Amino acid sequence: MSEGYYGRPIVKPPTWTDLIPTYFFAGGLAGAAATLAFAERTARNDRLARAMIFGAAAGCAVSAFCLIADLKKPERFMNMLRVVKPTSPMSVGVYIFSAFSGSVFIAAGSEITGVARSAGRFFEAIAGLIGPVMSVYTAVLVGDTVMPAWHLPRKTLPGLFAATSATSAGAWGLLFASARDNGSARRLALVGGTAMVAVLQALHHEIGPAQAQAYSKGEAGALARSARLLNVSGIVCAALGKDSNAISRIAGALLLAGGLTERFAVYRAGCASAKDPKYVLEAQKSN
Amino acid sequence: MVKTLCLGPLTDEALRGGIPGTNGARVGKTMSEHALWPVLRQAGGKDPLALGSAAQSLRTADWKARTDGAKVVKSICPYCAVGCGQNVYVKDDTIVQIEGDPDSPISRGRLCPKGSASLSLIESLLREYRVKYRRPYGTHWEELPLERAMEMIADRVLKTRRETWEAKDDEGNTLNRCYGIAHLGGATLDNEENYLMKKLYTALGVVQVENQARL
Amino acid sequence: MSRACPEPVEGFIDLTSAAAESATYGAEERDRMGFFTDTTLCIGCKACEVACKEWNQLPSDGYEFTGESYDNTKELSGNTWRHVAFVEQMEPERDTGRWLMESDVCKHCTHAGCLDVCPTGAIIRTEFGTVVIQDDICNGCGYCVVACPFGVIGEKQEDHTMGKCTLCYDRLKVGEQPACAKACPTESIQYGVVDELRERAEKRLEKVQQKFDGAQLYLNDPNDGVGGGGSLFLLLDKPQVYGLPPNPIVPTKDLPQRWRTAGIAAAALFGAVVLCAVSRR
Amino acid sequence: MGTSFGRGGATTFQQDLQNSDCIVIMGSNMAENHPVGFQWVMEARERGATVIHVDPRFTRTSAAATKHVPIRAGSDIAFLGGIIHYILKNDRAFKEYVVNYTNGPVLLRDDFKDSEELDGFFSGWHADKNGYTHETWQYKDMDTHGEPPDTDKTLQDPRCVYQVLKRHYARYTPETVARICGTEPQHVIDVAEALCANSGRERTSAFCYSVAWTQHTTGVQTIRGAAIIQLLLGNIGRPGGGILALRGHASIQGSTDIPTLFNILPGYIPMPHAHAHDDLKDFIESEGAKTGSWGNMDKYIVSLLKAWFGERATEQNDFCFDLLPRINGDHSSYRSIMGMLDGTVKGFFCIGENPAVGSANSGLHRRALANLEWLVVRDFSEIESASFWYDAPEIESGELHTESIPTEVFWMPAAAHAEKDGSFTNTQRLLQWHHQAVEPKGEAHSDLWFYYHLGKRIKEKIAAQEEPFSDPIAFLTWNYPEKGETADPDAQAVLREINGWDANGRALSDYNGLKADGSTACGCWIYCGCFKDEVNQTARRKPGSEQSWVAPEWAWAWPANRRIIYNRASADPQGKPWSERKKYVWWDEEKAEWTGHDVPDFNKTKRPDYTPEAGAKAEDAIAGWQPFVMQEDGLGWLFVPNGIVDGPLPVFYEPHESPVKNALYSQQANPCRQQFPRTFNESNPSPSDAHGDVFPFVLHTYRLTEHHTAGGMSRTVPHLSELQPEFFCEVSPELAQLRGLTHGDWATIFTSRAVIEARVMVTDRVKPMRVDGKTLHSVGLPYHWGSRGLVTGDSANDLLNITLDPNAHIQETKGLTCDIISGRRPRGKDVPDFMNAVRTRSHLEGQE
Repeated sequence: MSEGYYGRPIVKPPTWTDLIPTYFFAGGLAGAAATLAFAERTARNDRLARAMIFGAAAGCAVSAFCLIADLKKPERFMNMLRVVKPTSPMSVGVYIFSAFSGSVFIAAGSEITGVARSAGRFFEAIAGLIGPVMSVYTAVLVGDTVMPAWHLPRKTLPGLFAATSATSAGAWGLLFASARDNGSARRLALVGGTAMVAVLQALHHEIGPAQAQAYSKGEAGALARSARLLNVSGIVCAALGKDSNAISRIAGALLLAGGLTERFAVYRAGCASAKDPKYVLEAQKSN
Repeated sequence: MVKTLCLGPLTDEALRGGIPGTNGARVGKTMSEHALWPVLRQAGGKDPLALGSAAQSLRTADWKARTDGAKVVKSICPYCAVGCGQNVYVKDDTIVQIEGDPDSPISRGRLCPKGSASLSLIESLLREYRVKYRRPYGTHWEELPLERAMEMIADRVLKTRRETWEAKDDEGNTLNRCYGIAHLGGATLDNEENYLMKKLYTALGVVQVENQARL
Repeated sequence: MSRACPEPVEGFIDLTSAAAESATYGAEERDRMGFFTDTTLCIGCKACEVACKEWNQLPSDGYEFTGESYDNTKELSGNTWRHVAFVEQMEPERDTGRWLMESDVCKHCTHAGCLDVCPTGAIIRTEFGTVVIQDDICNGCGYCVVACPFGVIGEKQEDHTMGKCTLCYDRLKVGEQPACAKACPTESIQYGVVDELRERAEKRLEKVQQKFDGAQLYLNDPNDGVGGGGSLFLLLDKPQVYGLPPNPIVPTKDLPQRWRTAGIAAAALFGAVVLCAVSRR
Repeated sequence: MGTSFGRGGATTFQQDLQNSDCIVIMGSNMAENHPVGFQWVMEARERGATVIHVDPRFTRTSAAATKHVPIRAGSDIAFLGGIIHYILKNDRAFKEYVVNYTNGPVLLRDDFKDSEELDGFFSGWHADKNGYTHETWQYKDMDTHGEPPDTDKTLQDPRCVYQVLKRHYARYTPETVARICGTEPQHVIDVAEALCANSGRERTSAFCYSVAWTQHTTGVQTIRGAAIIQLLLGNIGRPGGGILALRGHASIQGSTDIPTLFNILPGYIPMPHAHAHDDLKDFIESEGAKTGSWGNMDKYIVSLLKAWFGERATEQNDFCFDLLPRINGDHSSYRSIMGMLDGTVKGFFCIGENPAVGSANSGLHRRALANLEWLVVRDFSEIESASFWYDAPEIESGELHTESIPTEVFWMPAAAHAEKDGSFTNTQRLLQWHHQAVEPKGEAHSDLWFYYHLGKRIKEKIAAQEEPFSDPIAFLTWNYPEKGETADPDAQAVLREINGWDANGRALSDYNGLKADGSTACGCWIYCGCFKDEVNQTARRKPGSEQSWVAPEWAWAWPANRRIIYNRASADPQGKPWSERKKYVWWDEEKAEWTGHDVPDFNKTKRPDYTPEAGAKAEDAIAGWQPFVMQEDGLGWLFVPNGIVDGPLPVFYEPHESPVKNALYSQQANPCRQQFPRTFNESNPSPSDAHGDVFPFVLHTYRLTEHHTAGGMSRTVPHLSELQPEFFCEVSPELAQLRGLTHGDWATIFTSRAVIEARVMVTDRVKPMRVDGKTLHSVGLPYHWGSRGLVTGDSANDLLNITLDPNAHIQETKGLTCDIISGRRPRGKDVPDFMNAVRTRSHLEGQE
């Protein structure tokens, strides 16, 4: 007989669809992008700031779609605003996302239309300040579940989410701003990309080899390997393509793909750690 | 002021969604309290984390067992011969629930999975309510009014009885019977039904009357 | 009144004990009610499964033969709120042995992960200390599903909300006991005030320990990772044999630290962005 | 049980099991099939009782028992014999009980020869008639009917029943029994010792059985085995004792009491026989008894005839006795099926029963249904017995063709229990009324409605035209008040007729009020009292919590509301309780009457020392210390001189189909068993025959908790169907290996009757047996499936053979032979080819 009860899962894997890792990606990107936009605006690099606030807006739009579409009853999305629940990272997250995306949309709208510039700048600043929280809160959200692969990396998962967000935001800048303007984005991409590799290493270490199998085996493992390949090549391109728009764009595209793939890798690892009861049993043995 | 704080899309469904038996009867206090945006109820202080009463919906507050106020009809489980007591709950001429009768000294209110499924047995989607007729050598079912079916069956009984009547055996002993008709069934039926069946069959001379007791 | 005294958990989660949550009903608060499922009395008839579905008008979960002993229900799900597990443990000579049967159900935890994480307030603690999903509120976000250490909650395929045992909240309100406990032919499922059930469970364990090898109580300890269950179990083998987690912990237990770590990560991210933006000049 | 104690019903009631010190469940899977009744076994177990489950399989009952003993299907008589051997050899019988309450001391005729002397036959065997004559089984010097027989109260006389029994069971040693049953000798000793240790003055033991005892060619004799044990140990008529028959349908006891059975009239009055009974007087003389309760046969039959023919039944016309049809042999359902196949039976009513999947050899039944002129099926949904003409497996295989089936089919919707008033008689003889909650929908009606209106129509038609022998119909009383728009007959009025009334038309209060002069009418004498005081006693529902554990005010039990019958035996011969612990009914000297927790099953004021005068009649002939009032001698019968066709004592025979030879006698199977050799009902050869090895495995069928019988009331219910969705076979890992069966995959199972397929459940709970040094594998099949419903599957009953117990005409389903192979079964035209090959292999072509 298989482990546990006929090898059946002890905890249930998520009922979520792939919209959720997509949301993690888009939301993370949006958060870091808004912060970069704010920083660039402050540094008077309006061109990159413009690209980044649009990036944040695009990320918010995708996020909003994913969040609502993934609900089994999307028409009841507004029920999210019924209560404020500090015990629920999703409830907290909904308010973070609402404040953040509201600010981003106002800022981006003002940027496009030129209307109410000062208000636009103000909300851009707000968005920039909330941005990092937007990028990272999803790590709390998934950490606050019983999926061992998400629950156990208490220290490293937020770091991974932060690094991935930084990389994706930087990649966005590489992709949509010219080589002349995208220096900050390039640096962010390089810092983020490198951090991702390091944090992943730390994550495996934090949860130990038995639990790390959730990340290294099966579909999650394949995705993680692809993500690493994409990221490393993206980093190389980003480092080499300082003066080339084309190479920058390739770097941006590779790193965006890498970030997205990494999100899926993490997501699948969580699912895998629920589907096979050995992870739960192993985790609760050591507890 | 309170009205503007009612979040339309949030509570509309809750307000509409009555469950059978509650008939939308709502106490004023509940209404005003539960119609309030839960966030404000949270802020009211009793349940700041919205883990209890503050998050309760109007429907939940009104939600009550559908058997509440239903007529209780005493019955006995139709499956095996343990003879568990059943309470049949009826509202508006519809059975809303069947469960164990705690008064029964045999079953003490308990039921097995079959007994627990009695209502699903009665309400099964596979149950049919019209007579179906298949003519000799027919390839499909036909509709047949109940009255007509009863008439036809009575005719068949008498015809077969006439044709297969056995007055005496070869040795001249009295038989007084109709050997062309047989019957099967009874162990799932009521005593009264078995009694009328046996009485009628015996009068008709039908002796081949049997039920599950032997099966 | 049920006042279990769980070990304090950090941060604001301190406030979330079943008793505190029930107390939000003020004068309407009732004794905390729950189940004691004594597997030494279970005959595996599945009356609980059927009685539950009949009362709660839940559809079948499909007609699939599993070959897993007599268990074709497989697990608790959105539409199956009682599930009887079957485990065959025959002795080597096979004249005798054990056939473990256990009716599983929502644990109505003292620290309920599903309740904590529900973003809409669809899940509430009731005045009876039980945990109930309000299906008129639930928007199917699915967070509760992954926050339950027991894998209890699932999606109801027809109305797309999440489903689990309500401990027959509607019946409790009119003074009736839950449908499963009422149907159970052998009193394997007992319903009552949780504190009393805990005492009963302790006594029962003492009685059966000599007779049944490996007998143990499950979720009777208010100091365990979920603050003890509103549903207690007397098992004859390790919890995992029945598909139960051996050492369940409410995921929100270390939520404050998670926020703290996330705060550091966010600050680092902010710093990194600013640094990247500034380092050009 | 009727033959041992006098009445065919369970001797006790389910709640009484809580008082048992030891419960042996054998031939029953009580936890699975009677879960709610099983609470009383659990109750006893928790109070410290030993619960033993003797069964071929380790089931949910075994799991809840304190001990499980695996024995080979069909070896029950040997196992019970081993227990009797142990009791007698170690002198563990409850002597005072045996000497006073049983026929143990009675001397038998000198010319009686036991099966031990005649190698499996008793004296009186007639090979030409395949049956026994019973003269030699009689008591010594009983030529004058009714005189008390010679006895030896010391139980030492070699001709006394006790000594005969001792010799009869001398060879049933633990070792021999274990070899036959495929179990360990120690198991036999353990069970016997548990029973002995838990019997006597202070303690009592109970037996529970169901159809795994009755559905054998030796079914009645198996129950006899338990009866002998319980009489020897003094467990009948006492709290916590008895034999509880667990029946499988809501009113199966009721449909025997008020029989939809060919051989009896209501209240176990025999159907008149063509040869024996010319008139009422002859009938009463030959079927009644001089002594015991059957001494009042005249009162019972006359009251029945008055209930049926009313004013037209007069003393002058023998109360219309001549109008009753006569039987002259077996007319049981299997005989009727043969009649349908042969074309002698043309019309068939199938009411709440589903022979097309539910009866043994259901394929033969479907062929029979396809050869009728007309068929009426009444059920909740379109069951297989109504749909066979287009979806039977024989249509698929091309053996039957829809266009060539002449049967005219009327399918009619029936009302469910909550849609009609009426009473069920449960397994403990308790009549419980169920009230109508709602009107049935559409054209659905109760069967009471159907038969009432059918009868009304027939009576009208008879009045209008010439019919042969129309008097019984014309004279038949058929006046029941009609209710409502649908003109439903009043069920209470029918119950009142069953109860009966006196000369003034008042409801009778018990059967002692019945008269033979035609002044009383009573539809079923044993039910007399169920409408006492013009009150529907069966609808009484005083909560159990508000009365004693016996709960006498909940519903109504026959006879006369007694819950434990023969309860006079719960007191010693002097009328005092055997012990304080087992107090139940006793003689109150002050009030000069029997009293206690239950209605005494005895003449209330008959003193314990009452000695009948010579020539006393009926119940007056029963002495004050004789508890078995239905018996002519008032005694429990260890040895049965009358009323059983296949022997006065149980003998171990192999099942009709068995892979092993009878280890005790050269007679392989019950010589009296009833057989129907014909095409499609061939028998698998057994070892003494040639090719006895073609079907090497034991096959047995059974039920699961989650379904009901052939599934007509459970395969339509989603909440039940999902719990056991597919037909499966249970096999041991050893058999799986031998035949290459894969768990969860498919297997094909076949006998000489049919081939079917099922999912494979390989389980350690099934253990191969060592029988006589040979390994014996078994295939277990739950028989709930058919071609219709939410979940479908092949019908296990297709595999069975129709061979019957000679007493009860019940088929053998619990021990046959079969073979099993891996993979799915042949389909379509390949089925007949496959079956022909099987028949050829077992050389069955010539069997007809």
